[in-house]
Amino acid sequence: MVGRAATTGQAFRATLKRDLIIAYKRKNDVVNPFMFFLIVATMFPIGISPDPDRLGEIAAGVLWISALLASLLAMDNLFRADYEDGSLEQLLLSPHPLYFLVLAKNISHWLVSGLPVVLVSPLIAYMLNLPDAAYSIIFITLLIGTPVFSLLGSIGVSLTVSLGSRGLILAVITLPMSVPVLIAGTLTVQETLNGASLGGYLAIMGAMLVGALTLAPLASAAALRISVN
Amino acid sequence: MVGRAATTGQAFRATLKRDLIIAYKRKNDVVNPFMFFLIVATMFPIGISPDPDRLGEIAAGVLWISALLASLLAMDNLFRADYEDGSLEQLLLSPHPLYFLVLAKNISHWLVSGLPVVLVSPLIAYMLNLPDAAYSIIFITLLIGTPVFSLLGSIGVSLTVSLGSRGLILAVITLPMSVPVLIAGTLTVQETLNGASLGGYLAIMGAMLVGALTLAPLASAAALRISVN
Amino acid sequence: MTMIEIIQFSSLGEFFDMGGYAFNVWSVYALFFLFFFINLYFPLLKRKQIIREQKRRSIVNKETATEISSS
Amino acid sequence: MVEVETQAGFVENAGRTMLSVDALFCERADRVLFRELDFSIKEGQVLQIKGSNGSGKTTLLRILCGLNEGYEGAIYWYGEPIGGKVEEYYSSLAYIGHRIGVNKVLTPKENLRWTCSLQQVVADEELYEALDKVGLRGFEESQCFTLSAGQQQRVSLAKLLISDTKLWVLDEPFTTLDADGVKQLEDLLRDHADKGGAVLITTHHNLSVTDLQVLELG
Amino acid sequence: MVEVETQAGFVENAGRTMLSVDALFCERADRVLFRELDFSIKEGQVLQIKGSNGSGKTTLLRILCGLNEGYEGAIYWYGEPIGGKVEEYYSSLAYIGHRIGVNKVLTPKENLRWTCSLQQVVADEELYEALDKVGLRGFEESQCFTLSAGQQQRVSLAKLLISDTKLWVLDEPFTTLDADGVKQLEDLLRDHADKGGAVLITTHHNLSVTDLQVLELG
Amino acid sequence: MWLWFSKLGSPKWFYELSGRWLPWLVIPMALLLVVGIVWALLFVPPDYQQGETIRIMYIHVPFASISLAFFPLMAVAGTITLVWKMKLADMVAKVAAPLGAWFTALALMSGSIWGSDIWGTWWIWDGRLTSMLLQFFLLIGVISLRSALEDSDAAAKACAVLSIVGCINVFVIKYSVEWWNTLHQPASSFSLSDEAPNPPEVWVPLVIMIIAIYLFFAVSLILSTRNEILERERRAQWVQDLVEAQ
Ligand code: HEM
Ligand SMILES: Nc1ncnc2c1ncn2[C@@H]1O[C@H](COP(=O)(O)OP(=O)(O)OP(=O)(O)O)[C@@H](O)[C@H]1O
Ligand SMILES: Nc1ncnc2c1ncn2[C@@H]1O[C@H](COP(=O)(O)OP(=O)(O)OP(=O)(O)O)[C@@H](O)[C@H]1O
Ligand SMILES: [Mg+2]
Ligand SMILES: [Mg+2]
Repeated sequence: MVGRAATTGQAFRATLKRDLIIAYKRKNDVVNPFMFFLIVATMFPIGISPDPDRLGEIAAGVLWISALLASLLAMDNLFRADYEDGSLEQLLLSPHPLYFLVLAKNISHWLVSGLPVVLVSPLIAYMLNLPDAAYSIIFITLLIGTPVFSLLGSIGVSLTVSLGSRGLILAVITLPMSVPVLIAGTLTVQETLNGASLGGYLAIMGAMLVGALTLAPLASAAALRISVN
Repeated sequence: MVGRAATTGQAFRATLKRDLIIAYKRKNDVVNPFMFFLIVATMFPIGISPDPDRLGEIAAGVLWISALLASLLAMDNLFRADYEDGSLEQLLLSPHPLYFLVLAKNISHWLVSGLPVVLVSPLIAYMLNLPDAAYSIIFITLLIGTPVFSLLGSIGVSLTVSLGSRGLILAVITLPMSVPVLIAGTLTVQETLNGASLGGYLAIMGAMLVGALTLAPLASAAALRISVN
Repeated sequence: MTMIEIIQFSSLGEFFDMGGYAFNVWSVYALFFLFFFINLYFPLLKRKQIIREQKRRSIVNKETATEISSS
Repeated sequence: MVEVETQAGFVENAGRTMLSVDALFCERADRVLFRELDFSIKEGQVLQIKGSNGSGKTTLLRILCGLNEGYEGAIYWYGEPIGGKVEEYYSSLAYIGHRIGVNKVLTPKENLRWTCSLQQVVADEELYEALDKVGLRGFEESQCFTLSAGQQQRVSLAKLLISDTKLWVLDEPFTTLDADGVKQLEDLLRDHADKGGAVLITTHHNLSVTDLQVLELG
Repeated sequence: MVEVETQAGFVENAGRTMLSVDALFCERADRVLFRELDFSIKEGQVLQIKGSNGSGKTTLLRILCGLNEGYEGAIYWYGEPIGGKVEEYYSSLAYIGHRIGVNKVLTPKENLRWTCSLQQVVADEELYEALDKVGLRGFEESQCFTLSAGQQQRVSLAKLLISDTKLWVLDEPFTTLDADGVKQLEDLLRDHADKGGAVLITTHHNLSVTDLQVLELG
Repeated sequence: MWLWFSKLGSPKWFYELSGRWLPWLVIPMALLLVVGIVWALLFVPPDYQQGETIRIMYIHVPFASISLAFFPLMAVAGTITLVWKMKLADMVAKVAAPLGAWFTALALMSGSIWGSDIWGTWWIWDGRLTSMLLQFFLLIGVISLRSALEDSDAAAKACAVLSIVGCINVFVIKYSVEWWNTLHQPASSFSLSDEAPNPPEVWVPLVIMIIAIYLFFAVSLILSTRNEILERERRAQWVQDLVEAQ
């Protein structure tokens, strides 16, 4: 037994790999957050105004809000299926620190649902007539911000995974918590457009990411233990 | 047996009542769409601009988009639990026309998730600094528009109810279908603000509602039969 | 009376008018009283309900207990 | 399409032929589950469908109930294709599948009332009586998520006590029942058959019902 | 807190006491499920937990696995409170509950690989071999949603063939298995016990395992 | 210390103790409230800028400041629930959430009524206002999580986790929202704290009202907690005796 015991690293990799395979098998998981982001972003020209100048003014905010909502909707996939089929119990019964296993799930989830959104953001930025100078900034800030959305969302999902009707309560819990990131992100874009230097703002966002990376999986792990009770 | 057979009306009422009881027992189903609407609407001043004038310009669009998203997120409750616990199969095996049973579920769902959003909309309209003249219009158009969102969403849910990860695919299916309503709604608000008369626009929205009421439950019913297969 | 003198209003009407801001001032105070009332009265009401319910329960329990012992 | 005439022969026995199946063929995931399957079930019969795991029992039951349409062949209800008599068929059918149709938030009473009311009018006393009989006295008003697996199963079975349906289609109804529950359900099936009803059941259990018919799959 | 010394007495028998439970008390939804429950399970034992529906079997198993914390009393793993040795305990425990932990999208192989790899390193051959043994040859690469209920159950049970864990906790593992499957699992349990492992199992089935211990609940 | 702690954790002990405390909270509360309100309404001189609406301050400020205490309170209670599994802490946390929502709502409403006169609008997206609104949403989140989780033990722990996370977050929100706002909106007349040089006849009644409303908060919290105790301990002998005696 001892010789065959898996290290935490191996369990981490196995979990990461498993989740990526699942995502690959249901290609929807990859395509949909992305499509949702596209569609929601298109609602704004339709719902608000197709006028390029006005769109340009609101573009950064629209991009961030759409990314937040896309991340929120994608969250439901994180532990749901595992809870329903009992895999979550197996996860909790593993001898390894739950922190790492939850982190593995978070990472694979972000790779699948967050990263595509970040990658497509310059395109939407163009369509929404965001000033050219902001493309790279929106890209970088989203790259830092969307993992934080995922990590925060993960806490919410862990708390609500045992509920029948989860989507909305998840939103009610997670959206207010995501506001600081939303503010930091949109402010960074606006202020750099106004000529401020990126450094300080990015540092703040980076700090948020580091904080979320260290604390959120702990909270998620605790919440999961409670939820399967 | 014959004497005790239930009429379609009785089955309709029983289903309506059951769904309302379920909603009552999980009070969250009532509160959350409403809270979601409030919170999403709050994201816009934060993400875009707290400046009242700029808010006022986008307010109508923001309200409609938030209502659409709230309705979308609430949809998941419509058939999900029933599918998972097998009640849906019982529904399909009832001798009554599925149209009415689906309609009963749609109605109770809208009462619980759509109506509260409509009722609170003037408050949000105020907070987003929508021009005063538009309050009643936004209220009326949402009153006509949100049931259409629900009915259309119901088709999407029926199609996706058997899928593991539903939230997003549902959105990807339903949002594009809802665009006409979104356009009609926001146009109505804008045009009446510009002095046009309400009548024509409302007639169009009314037509959409009537169309959705007659056709959507049929489509949902057909989709449900396919989904449980 | 000094107390009377430092009252900021010369008449009752003026008092109710609140310098033209009657609605604002009084609605806040009304809301306060409403909340005050709700948050004191409801817990007291609930206490009564709990006790009533609990009495009913204990009676039922006793009845079922006797039922079981007699059967 | 097979002619209805060929079905006439079935009606010779005591009970009339209720449901009959002609040359049923079903293939799932590239595997043929059954082909040329013919059988019929008469009033007063209990038919157990047997077969190893994955042999297609659940699939067959769902096909018969119209919940699965991936088949070829014909199904008749009292000699007529069910397609034309869906309403009548569904008012005479009680199906309990792997998913038992018990809402977790509602109480047993509310669950039972709704399931029954899809087919017939029920009085509250009937509900209480049925729940009492399946051993849920005292749980009538607890929400179902507080019940154990077997208790939830009992909620779904209570419907059989109330329902006036003729044909019961039960997919592994014994899974979570304890010994008492199993016995009670077996009695119930026998009663139902005696009263002229018919039962189609799958289980890996050895049913102790007199006059059991068995259909072996796979 | 009960002193660990009182547990020393357990170690007199042939197999060492693996898991022991002291004065366990559990109450759910206002009903006391068990109180002052004491028992222990030794290496080489199969312990069946019996009880009618709703008597608390599932709850007990979940408490023992640390999945449910609504209890009072103490649980010991080789004489020490599990709280202090969770890691060791969890590397020696295999639990299969009502929810069997089989992802519908993955194939049996992928499912099995992941569940096992949470505890130990596995080779692909082992996976194939185990799946073959539980009768899933040919289904290794089909997605699990295309499998029948019993086949999915078999996927989860395959883990027992690979795992080196000492204590198996199985909650109604027979529910959807056919006769063959039941027999095979019973053999497996016996083997495991012979090799010095221990099994805690609930089922409404009559287990034909030699040397069966029974704990009656409720 | 430990003994005291576990004793405090005992609902019965708290029930009896709080029963004895209550009069000593209710009486000063009533007195201070009467004095404070009469003073605020009759004797405080109108502000040179805000006129009579200054009287709203005596409601707004106490409620606004107590509202900020709820998340820390719930987080502390939550920590105790998680670490020491103390039932009483969870009961307090449970009743605190709705009470907090009431208090926050009143702060929001009184502030917005005040603002309708001073700012000429009922609502602006100012930093403090927005953060207060978000705190309200988070409280609703806690309440709905509690009501959605049916199992009360799991609900207790889940809400504890959410309260702790939420508490950190309320500070982050407050900080970030004010940061966001000050960068966007000149800190002009919207500043809330420029009444420092006010004379005693303005701030003394404010202090009285703050104390009175703190007492009101304590009384209401205790009353609800006592109900919660009766409900959750209803099978304990002492509760049954108590009910019999009623
Ligand atoms: C919806 C609108 C409002 C909200 C949500 C709100 C919220 C708050 C909050 C959270 C505090 C902090 C209490 C503390 O730190 O102890 C506060 C204090 C205060 N508010 Fe408001 N407020 C609002 C409107 C107003 C208005 C219109 C005024 C009038 C100018 C005002 C005047 C004050 C004053 C004077 C204080 C005490 C100053 C201090 O201690 O910092 N507030 N309010
Ligand atoms: N989530 C829950 N919340 C509250 N009470 C519950 C919950 N789950 C179960 N119970 C209660 O605990 C009791 C025991 O449930 P448990 O699932 O342990 O029974 P069991 O012995 O496994 O029964 P079965 O044979 O039907 O599986 C039930 O009677 C039920 O009233
Ligand atoms: N959703 C599906 N998609 C594709 N194939 C399926 C699906 N469900 C079942 N199958 C296939 O159909 C076969 C029969 O499944 P079915 O559920 O009818 O078996 P069963 O006889 O009820 O087995 P059990 O005793 O395990 O319940 C399975 O072997 C499986 O390969
Ligand atoms: Mg089956
Ligand atoms: Mg069980």
